[in-house]
Amino acid sequence: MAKSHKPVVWFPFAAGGTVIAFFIPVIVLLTFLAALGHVPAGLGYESMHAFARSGLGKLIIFGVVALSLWSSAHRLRCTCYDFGLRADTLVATVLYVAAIIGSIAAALFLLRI
Amino acid sequence: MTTPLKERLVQLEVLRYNPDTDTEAHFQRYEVVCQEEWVVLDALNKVKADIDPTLNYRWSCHMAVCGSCGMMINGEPKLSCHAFLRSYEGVIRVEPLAHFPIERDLVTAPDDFMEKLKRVKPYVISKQKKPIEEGEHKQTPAQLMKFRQYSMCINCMLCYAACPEYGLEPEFIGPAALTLAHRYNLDSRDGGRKERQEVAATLEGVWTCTFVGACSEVCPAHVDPASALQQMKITSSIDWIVEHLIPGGKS
Amino acid sequence: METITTDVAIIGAGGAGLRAAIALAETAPQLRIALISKVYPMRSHTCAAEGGAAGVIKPDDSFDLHFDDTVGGGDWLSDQDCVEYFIHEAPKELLQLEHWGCPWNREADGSVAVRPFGGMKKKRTWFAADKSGFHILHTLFQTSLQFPTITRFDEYYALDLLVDDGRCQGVTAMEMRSGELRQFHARAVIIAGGGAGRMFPFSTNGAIKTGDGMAMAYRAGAPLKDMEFVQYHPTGLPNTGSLLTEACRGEGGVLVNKHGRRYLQDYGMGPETPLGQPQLKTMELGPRDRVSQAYWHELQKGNTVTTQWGECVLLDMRHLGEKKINERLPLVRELADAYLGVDIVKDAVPIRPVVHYMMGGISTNTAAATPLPGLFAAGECACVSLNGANRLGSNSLVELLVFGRRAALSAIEHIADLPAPNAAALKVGADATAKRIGELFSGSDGTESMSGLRKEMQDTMEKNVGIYRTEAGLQEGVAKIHELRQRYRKVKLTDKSSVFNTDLFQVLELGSMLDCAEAVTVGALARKESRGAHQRLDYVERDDRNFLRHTMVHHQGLDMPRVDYLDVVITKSPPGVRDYSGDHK
Amino acid sequence: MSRKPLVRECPPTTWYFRQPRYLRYMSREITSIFIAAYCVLLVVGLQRLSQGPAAWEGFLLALRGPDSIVFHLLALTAAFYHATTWFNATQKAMPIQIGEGFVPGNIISGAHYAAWAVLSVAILFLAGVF
Repeated sequence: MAKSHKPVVWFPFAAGGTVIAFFIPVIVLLTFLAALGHVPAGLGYESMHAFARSGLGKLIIFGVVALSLWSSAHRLRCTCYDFGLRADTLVATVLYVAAIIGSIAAALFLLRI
Repeated sequence: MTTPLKERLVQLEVLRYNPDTDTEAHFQRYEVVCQEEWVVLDALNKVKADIDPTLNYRWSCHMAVCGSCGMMINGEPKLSCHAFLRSYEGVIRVEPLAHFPIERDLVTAPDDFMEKLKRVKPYVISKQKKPIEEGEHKQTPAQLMKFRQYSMCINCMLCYAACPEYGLEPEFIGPAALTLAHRYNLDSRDGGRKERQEVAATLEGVWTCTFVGACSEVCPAHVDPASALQQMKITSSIDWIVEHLIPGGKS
Repeated sequence: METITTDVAIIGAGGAGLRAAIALAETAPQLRIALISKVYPMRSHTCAAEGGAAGVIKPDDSFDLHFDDTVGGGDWLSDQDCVEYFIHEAPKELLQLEHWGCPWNREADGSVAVRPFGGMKKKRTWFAADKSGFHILHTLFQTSLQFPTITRFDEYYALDLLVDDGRCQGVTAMEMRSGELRQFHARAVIIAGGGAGRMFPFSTNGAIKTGDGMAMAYRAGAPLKDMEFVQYHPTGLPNTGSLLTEACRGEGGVLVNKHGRRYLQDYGMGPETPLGQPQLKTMELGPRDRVSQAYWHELQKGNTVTTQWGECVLLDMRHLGEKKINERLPLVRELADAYLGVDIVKDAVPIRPVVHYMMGGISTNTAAATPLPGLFAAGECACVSLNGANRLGSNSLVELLVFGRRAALSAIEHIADLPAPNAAALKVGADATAKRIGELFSGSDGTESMSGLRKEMQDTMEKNVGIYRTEAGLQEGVAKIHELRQRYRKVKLTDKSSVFNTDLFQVLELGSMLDCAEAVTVGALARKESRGAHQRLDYVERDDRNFLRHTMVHHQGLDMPRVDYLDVVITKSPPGVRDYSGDHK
Repeated sequence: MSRKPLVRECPPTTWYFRQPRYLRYMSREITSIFIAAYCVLLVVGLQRLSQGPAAWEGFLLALRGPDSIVFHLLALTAAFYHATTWFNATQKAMPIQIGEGFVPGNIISGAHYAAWAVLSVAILFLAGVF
């Protein structure tokens, strides 16, 4: 059996897992506050827009969104298999394509800001 | 310390299968008086000696080092010589190791594991052959400690019985064999990592592992195969990047 | 019956068998090797050895010192030409293992570390924590996987040697998982079947150590040598008999009786050494026979501690501290904690002597050859006369390497120009095996229960052939074992199925043990002296005039075995006084 | 041949009910569903942000409501569960050897937890929560 190309998908998965662990809980907390009706000052249009306008801001936002999407997609792929869904290639294609589309969309939106 | 040993009536429910007469496995109930400090293996031995000589299982050392007596005890992979009766209440259910074909009763066929073990080349592949007359390879205690934990595997296969990915995907080389590959990769005397990667860095190798972590939880020798496989995934990924993305990296 | 034709058949895949197989594969890659074992190689009992393996490596040590320790430790019953060969090969073999990846403990500079051991004048025991045997076995097994000429027959129970034309030319075996018989035709056979400690009820030995290899050779006409020398290890857990390595004492653990006295000083192993400063070859670092015997005397004096597991003395390692214990004796800590509920860091652990090792075995010479041409033996099943009347701890792990390899070299030499076996002639022997097994299955008149006979044998051995022996007790033992051998003919096989029939294997193993037990009792009765591990209350002195020689026991079918003697080879060390007084005479 | 090994299949769709540890594993893996859904929410948020202040305010307003609160609670639980399992695993994936010994695993994981706390507080602060 030849060496696997799995690192292509696994490396971003691992990176994304780390990003999710460090960033997603606090981001969820922020929008959760918004959901409760207490929008934090930083989530106002001005500050968000300013942040997303900066090059560093774009990079951070894109990094978090794209890697988290990829990581979730990859893990979801494994989960489908674990639940007994054996059409792995199909599942993988759908999920990875979805993650890529999500990332491209995020990039396009960011460029428009 | 002079109190007499406490006795206890133990109920065992043992999976039986005799290919000469059975098409299916079935449970058989035994009641046997045991000492409170005994292990499940002692109870089985008493059943075999006094009640039913036709009950079959493997065992030898009774000190958790030979790796013969792995069984599922109340659904958990255990060495029966290291499963203390005091840890169990009620009926104790004893089954053969999961994920291996049952030859008879509690005896499973480990052929698949043996074949995989051989495939990962678990032996020193020297960088440069050194004659015996030149003495030992220098290896500092730190270099030894780097791999020692992973050399403790007793090949009991409990990790295979615990690993759902091996159960679902029998092609998976599995925790113990890959961990031994890692053990030699980490050994300062070895130069064979590249050869082993041909097996370990495949889909059947570390890439089937989804890091359930059950292997490490059930390991009676405290080996932690899950950590070995995670580390191998990282090094395999780095290998891949070097081979595919760095010009001239593919040697 | 299917025939498997090979060049060398090895019976037993523990340390000695694996070492022999690798030596064969390396030295003579044109030969086919059949490695036959009733267990998967890594289950072999070599894995349970803990303390380490002795070989001269450090500059302050010398071959002469290792020679003197071994010969004196063996109470001058060792063949000195054999010891000479052994001590010179020992470091080479241990280095070879190092090259194969054995994780020996190291000094800070990266050289191998050595630890003190009982009866040794220098630190020369190489070790891998307290799992030395385990690491040796797995290193050998894993190394063996790279040789294509080694064909393993795992879980094949070897039954009878095939002898034709006065030469051993094969063996019959049962594939355990199918119950089918096979005959192996080979030009040479190496037995590496291990010891027979399971003859006794209380033993450090695993369930598989039932003397099958010894009995097989014995039945085929090779004599058993010095079988009366049974080693008790001084420190076993009192309930399971699990071994607590001699390294416990090597690292500084001490033995105390119920008064807290380090009683070894009262038995010629004093004066007392300071706590935590073990001194080589005295007190707790005395030889196993003496230390076990001291327990017996303490028991007679009422100085032992009464526990729920019986009478014990205490092994105290608390002063070593948690760090050293975890680093050097992790397994001991785990075993005592798991099986006895004692944390050796906090409490002294109750222990008592437990049957550990057979000094005797299939008679071999320094070339690992038995008197039966074509048959070689190595490891605990063999008696090459290295260990004499008492084996020093950490010599046996090296013995199985040195003589495992030597058996392979001798086998290669033996089969040069040897014709292929005569299949028709060997069939006679194979048919006899098939008949014997067939009768066990077809017999409906079995009246004796296997477990009942086994218990009677074990009780007899413990009662009559223990640490101290008497004429009356031994006579009773000989008579009882002989009776059991007769009754064994009526043993009942309950399980008549073919697949992995452990009832059958236990019956066969009992037969092996009874043969060995008879050789032990008969040899012990005939040896009217006290030497090493053979201690007679009625003949308390060593008698070099009459017994500086090896007991040779020859199988005589169902009759009493025949006993004769073979002179000990003395080259440079005349029998002397065994001195364990730490130079404080 | 009387051998007839009995193969017991691992049930492909229900195996995780066999041991509690498998359920723990599956719950870890299932966090990805909520994380993925939340990521979609983030992408939508970015789109709204790019469409100007009104769209953004509308997005924030749309976040209100019981459904959103329930979704956020689930996502929060998933994110926390993911984070703890991830940080606990770091000691296995990246052991640190100093001399003969290894840095105790809980120190490696503990360092991650500490960094996580600092980072989270910093983000909350920058977002003007306190």
